[in-house]
Amino acid sequence: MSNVNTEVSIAGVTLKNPVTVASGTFGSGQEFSEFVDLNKLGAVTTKGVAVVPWAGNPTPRVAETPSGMLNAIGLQNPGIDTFLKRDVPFLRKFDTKIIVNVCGHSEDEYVECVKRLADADVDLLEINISCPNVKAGGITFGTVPEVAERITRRCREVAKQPVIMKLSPNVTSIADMARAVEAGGADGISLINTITGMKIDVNKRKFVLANKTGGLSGPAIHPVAVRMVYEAAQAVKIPIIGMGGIATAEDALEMILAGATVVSVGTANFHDPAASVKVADGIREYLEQTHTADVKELIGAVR
Amino acid sequence: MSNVNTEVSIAGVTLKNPVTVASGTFGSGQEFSEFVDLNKLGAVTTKGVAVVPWAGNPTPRVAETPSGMLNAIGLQNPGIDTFLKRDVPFLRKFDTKIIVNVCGHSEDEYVECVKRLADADVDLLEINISCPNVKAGGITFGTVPEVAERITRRCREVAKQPVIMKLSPNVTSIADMARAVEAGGADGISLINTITGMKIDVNKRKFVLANKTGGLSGPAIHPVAVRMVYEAAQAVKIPIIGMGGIATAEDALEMILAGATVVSVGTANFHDPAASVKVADGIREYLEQTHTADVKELIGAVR
Amino acid sequence: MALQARVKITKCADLGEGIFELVFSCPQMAGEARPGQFVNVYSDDGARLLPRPISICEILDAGQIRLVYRVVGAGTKEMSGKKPGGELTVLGPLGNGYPFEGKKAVLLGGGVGIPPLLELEKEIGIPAAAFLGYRSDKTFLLDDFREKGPVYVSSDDGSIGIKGNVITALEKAVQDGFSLDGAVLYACGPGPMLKGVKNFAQQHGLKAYISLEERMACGIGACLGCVCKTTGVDGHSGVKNARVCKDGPVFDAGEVDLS
Amino acid sequence: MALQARVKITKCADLGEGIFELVFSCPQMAGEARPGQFVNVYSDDGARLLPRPISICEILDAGQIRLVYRVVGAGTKEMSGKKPGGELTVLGPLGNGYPFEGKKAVLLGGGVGIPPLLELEKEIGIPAAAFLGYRSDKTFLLDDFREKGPVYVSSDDGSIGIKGNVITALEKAVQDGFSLDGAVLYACGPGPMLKGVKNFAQQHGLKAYISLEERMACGIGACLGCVCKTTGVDGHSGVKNARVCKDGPVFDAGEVDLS
Ligand SMILES: Cc1cc2nc3c(=O)[nH]c(=O)nc-3n(C[C@H](O)[C@H](O)[C@H](O)COP(=O)(O)OP(=O)(O)OC[C@H]3O[C@@H](n4cnc5c(N)ncnc54)[C@H](O)[C@@H]3O)c2cc1C
Ligand SMILES: Cc1cc2nc3c(=O)[nH]c(=O)nc-3n(C[C@H](O)[C@H](O)[C@H](O)COP(=O)(O)OP(=O)(O)OC[C@H]3O[C@@H](n4cnc5c(N)ncnc54)[C@H](O)[C@@H]3O)c2cc1C
Ligand SMILES: Cc1cc2nc3c(=O)[nH]c(=O)nc-3n(C[C@H](O)[C@H](O)[C@H](O)COP(=O)(O)O)c2cc1C
Ligand SMILES: Cc1cc2nc3c(=O)[nH]c(=O)nc-3n(C[C@H](O)[C@H](O)[C@H](O)COP(=O)(O)O)c2cc1C
Ligand code: FES
Ligand code: FES
Repeated sequence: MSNVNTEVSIAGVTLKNPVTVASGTFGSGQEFSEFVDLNKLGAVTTKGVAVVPWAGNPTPRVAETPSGMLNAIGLQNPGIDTFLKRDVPFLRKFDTKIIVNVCGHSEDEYVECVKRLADADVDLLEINISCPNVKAGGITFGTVPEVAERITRRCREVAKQPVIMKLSPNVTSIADMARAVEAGGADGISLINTITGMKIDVNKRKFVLANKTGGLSGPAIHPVAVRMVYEAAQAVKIPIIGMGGIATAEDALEMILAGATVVSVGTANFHDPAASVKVADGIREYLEQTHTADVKELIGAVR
Repeated sequence: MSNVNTEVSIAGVTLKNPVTVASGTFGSGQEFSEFVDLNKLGAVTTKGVAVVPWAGNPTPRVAETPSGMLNAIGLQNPGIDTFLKRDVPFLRKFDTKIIVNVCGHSEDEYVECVKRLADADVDLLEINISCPNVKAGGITFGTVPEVAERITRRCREVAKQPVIMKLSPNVTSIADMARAVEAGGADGISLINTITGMKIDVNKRKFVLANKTGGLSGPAIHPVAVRMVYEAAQAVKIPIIGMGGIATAEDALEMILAGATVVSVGTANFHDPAASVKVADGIREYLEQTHTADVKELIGAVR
Repeated sequence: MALQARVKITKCADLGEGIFELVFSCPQMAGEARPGQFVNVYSDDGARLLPRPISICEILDAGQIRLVYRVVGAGTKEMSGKKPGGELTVLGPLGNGYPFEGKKAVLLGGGVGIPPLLELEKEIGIPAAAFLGYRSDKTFLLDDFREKGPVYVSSDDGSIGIKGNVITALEKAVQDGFSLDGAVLYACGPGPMLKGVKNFAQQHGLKAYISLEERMACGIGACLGCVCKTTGVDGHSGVKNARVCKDGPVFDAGEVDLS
Repeated sequence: MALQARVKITKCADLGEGIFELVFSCPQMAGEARPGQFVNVYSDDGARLLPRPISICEILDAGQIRLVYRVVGAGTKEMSGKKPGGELTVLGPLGNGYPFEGKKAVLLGGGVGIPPLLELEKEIGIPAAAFLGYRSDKTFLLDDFREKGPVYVSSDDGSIGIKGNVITALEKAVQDGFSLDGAVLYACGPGPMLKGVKNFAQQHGLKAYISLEERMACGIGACLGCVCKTTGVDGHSGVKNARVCKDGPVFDAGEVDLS
């Protein structure tokens, strides 16, 4: 252990380092615990969970694209009961924070799920209002500022843990969305979720994904994610969890310099199951090599 | 020559094949004519031109990203006078259609430029209301439906050639933008322009591009482009020029199956100067191999 | 415990008609591998992120694993260009593998579903009847199976063996007196063939283990990309979805919904 | 006429301290190449699309081109892993090259700006004074230049030659009696050094040709990614911007604005 400080604090919760994993790319940590020491992560962010089990979309659900992938899992999840019984106790065995990603088909479902988590031993809630695959009344919650603000307020009212709102990149102005959830009382912002994309099999003349569209993730979208983190950081005062295409410590540092307090490793986990811990290690090395005493000096340092 | 038909028709103009090049990636054809036979392209689309010369942005103007690149050229161009004197006569020596890409700092500048082109010997106008690097009054023209509709109408009134409106992908609803320009009288739509991105040099702790942000292009964005072409095709009746990350005939065919009548090869030209003609040749081969008599059968065939 | 490793390639061969073989050395992986499991193969091209799942065809001496695969796209094309002495990034062993019930085994393999049955027959230890379906008389692995037990060949175009698929061949064999008494079916192959196996097993009251294919991202059960429909609610998912990569790829045919 | 080609690599060498050499064969390209021109080298990794511009260091017998480069990032790292017999995609020759005025030539090269001056000295045909600036005593190409004419070495840390850069060495030589009469300066190196060369030339009333660097996308003058500021309105652009890849990389120092 060297004398650089990698601790960061988000909405009053202190993480030993600024690295977590992106929801949905790491299950609830169990499967990945075979490949990485979960104690080495600042936090584990779990797969989106809803009040009742969701079956998700038909397969094929994933497709490869240049330096990226499309997914249309459709938020399959076993529901909050199983989650609380099985996943929370598993994660609590490790010295890492727990960020629970929450999804819902309606505003009431979000609120219900947040309530069910009130007494759970988890550290932060990440409210996914940005999944491009599940819609209610024709819109995606996360693309209309007023709706996003309202959901934020309603979740905030019933939540016992800090509430991080996860934003969709499929909007004209990410700054407007960031300001909306800040106005609604969000304790932080997560971004970006996936960018909606599509792939067609020209030989079969069919969509590759059963759902037609899917969410684009991976290194391909990293420049867009860095830009949006930067724009959001200029627009609001609340802290940011930055994600989108982070595969290396350098990618993560870009995000931090753009304004993120915490970074999430997502699709990269599929290419290298140890990617998250390698990113955390690499950030420490960078601090040492550049004689930077504290990672907090880097947050938003490029303007 | 085989007996498949590769001709397509857009806004009354017939192209010998559905392949053109993306504005700004091919100059005005002169430099590339050393590497490809321009007679083999359905059309050449020229670099954005304005009523007066523009100096563009400071350098660095380009940066590499995973399977893509960022550019912030800032629409440097020699102005319409030089364009008409030098570039149009050069291109007219070839048996290919000419699509002129038009840009402006204000609505009046667009209209002025379109007027100056009225008597020019060119086939189609592509109005770029989507460049993410140049703004007027704080907005990008191409992200507000009302503004886009108005520019379309004003250009349409003075244009002697069919008017194709080029849309920005940096919007919440591409369908709304497509409908807006259709309502304004557009003869066609081009999409997508680049997605705004950013890259930071973590060693120098500086933006890589002098302009901070730049437009992301290349294979990385292809899935987003295919999705937007599909959504636009479902929303409007006017024909579509599809672009974004096309590097192979397969990529182009995806775009056509999603609803594009014509496709443009952009960033791929930088990796292989002969990419555009290879795409055109590959489409013909696909038609032959799949016993498809006419490329028009493929337009929007996947739904 | 699965592991991801950069391994040395010890053998590469072109088996003809787009089928290739690749052997690599990784004693730890080979030591844990079981028949019916697979490995994820990763591209060295930064533009291709997702793994290519390939079944373990054989576990060889000195900690080597043999893969036999068809070139279908860019990833398998890249693999086929590798040379002995070169390197490959692999993750494995993955999945559950075939359960062996100590009964009479009937192996049913179609196309690139044939490879995993080879290690299965080796580990069963007693000769099993192998029904192998090819596209044409361009066969592969045929001699490997013939060394071990009786082989029934079929081909789509009839150019070798019975014209039809492995089910056609199995039905014909049964007509000709092949006994299914106490048999368990072990199958791997394309979707339609597996449906045929499931139906056949039901009709004859037999147990059948089938190995499924699905598009994968993680390969380790975390992303829920690769699910298949199950007849009952699955313990992990809480819905009727099992993960092909983790709960499978081998399933009791009665427990999956192939419709 | 430039061309893009997949060429055979004939030699690779590690010159030490991160500097590498690569020789490839392409008679057509070599036949047209002139000193000061460059080639675009493309990655074989699908995730890296843009070219790496590398100056032509030497045009060798049998249609070969020699490149000498420093490993700075992923692209040059990949190049350095290539082996003789392997292949490389290159586009060239690109750019204008050094004009040769038949006068006394003084060559000024800093770091990886040194390589293109070698072919220039060869083509000038008469010995030219070469001022070569290195980071330290880890030099490269020094013997190649010494074979051809007088060499003045400088290094940033003073571990070899004069401590300082090529301008320091040039000034020192002038003090020591080196005559600049009728001399034309040919320079290639980092930005600050080129500014120094421009100033020096102005002060001494000399003509100087300097080779610039800029980030490139097309390399052939079409994308306007690589412009430099010019003192007058440029004929092609209609604004005060010349294209480094097409109008350059070599410019009359008086015509570019290095501020
Ligand atoms: C458990 C399992 C075991 C397998 N074992 C073998 C084997 O032993 N031999 C063999 O030849 N093939 C096997 N396959 C199929 C093999 O995975 C694909 O042929 C291969 O992934 C194609 O990759 P590509 O890059 O060449 O094709 P592309 O079509 O370019 O691949 C694009 C993407 O689709 C995925 N993909 C394409 N086809 C399939 C497929 N059939 N199944 C799953 N993913 C696919 C690829 O992994 C990649 O992510 C197996 C598949 C699974 C799921
Ligand atoms: C006309 C010209 C001639 C050159 N000749 C030589 C030479 O003879 N020897 C030599 O060692 N270097 C030379 N360079 C610099 C060389 O192009 C870069 O070092 C190289 O592109 C770095 O690529 P990379 O992938 O290793 O680095 P990365 O930093 O990973 O490259 C990322 C991107 O930035 C570009 N880039 C990075 N550094 C430079 C640079 N200095 N100039 C232009 N683009 C850059 C790359 O081409 C690539 O697109 C020359 C540059 C120019 C413009
Ligand atoms: C397979 C997969 C499943 C995902 N599931 C969720 C989810 O349940 N909830 C959520 O908020 N985001 C989900 N995401 C989005 C990621 O958390 C992340 O925002 C996005 O993938 C961008 O990061 P990356 O490029 O590093 O993957 C999922 C992404 C992938 C690839
Ligand atoms: C260097 C560069 C310059 C561009 N200049 C213009 C332009 O002048 N006008 C315009 O409408 N689009 C311009 N574009 C956008 C392209 O025409 C195209 O819409 C975009 O790059 C997506 O296609 P691609 O991924 O195939 O490059 C430019 C793109 C690049 C990379
Ligand atoms: S591939 Fe991720 S769960 Fe199976
Ligand atoms: S790199 Fe495109 S103009 Fe120079």
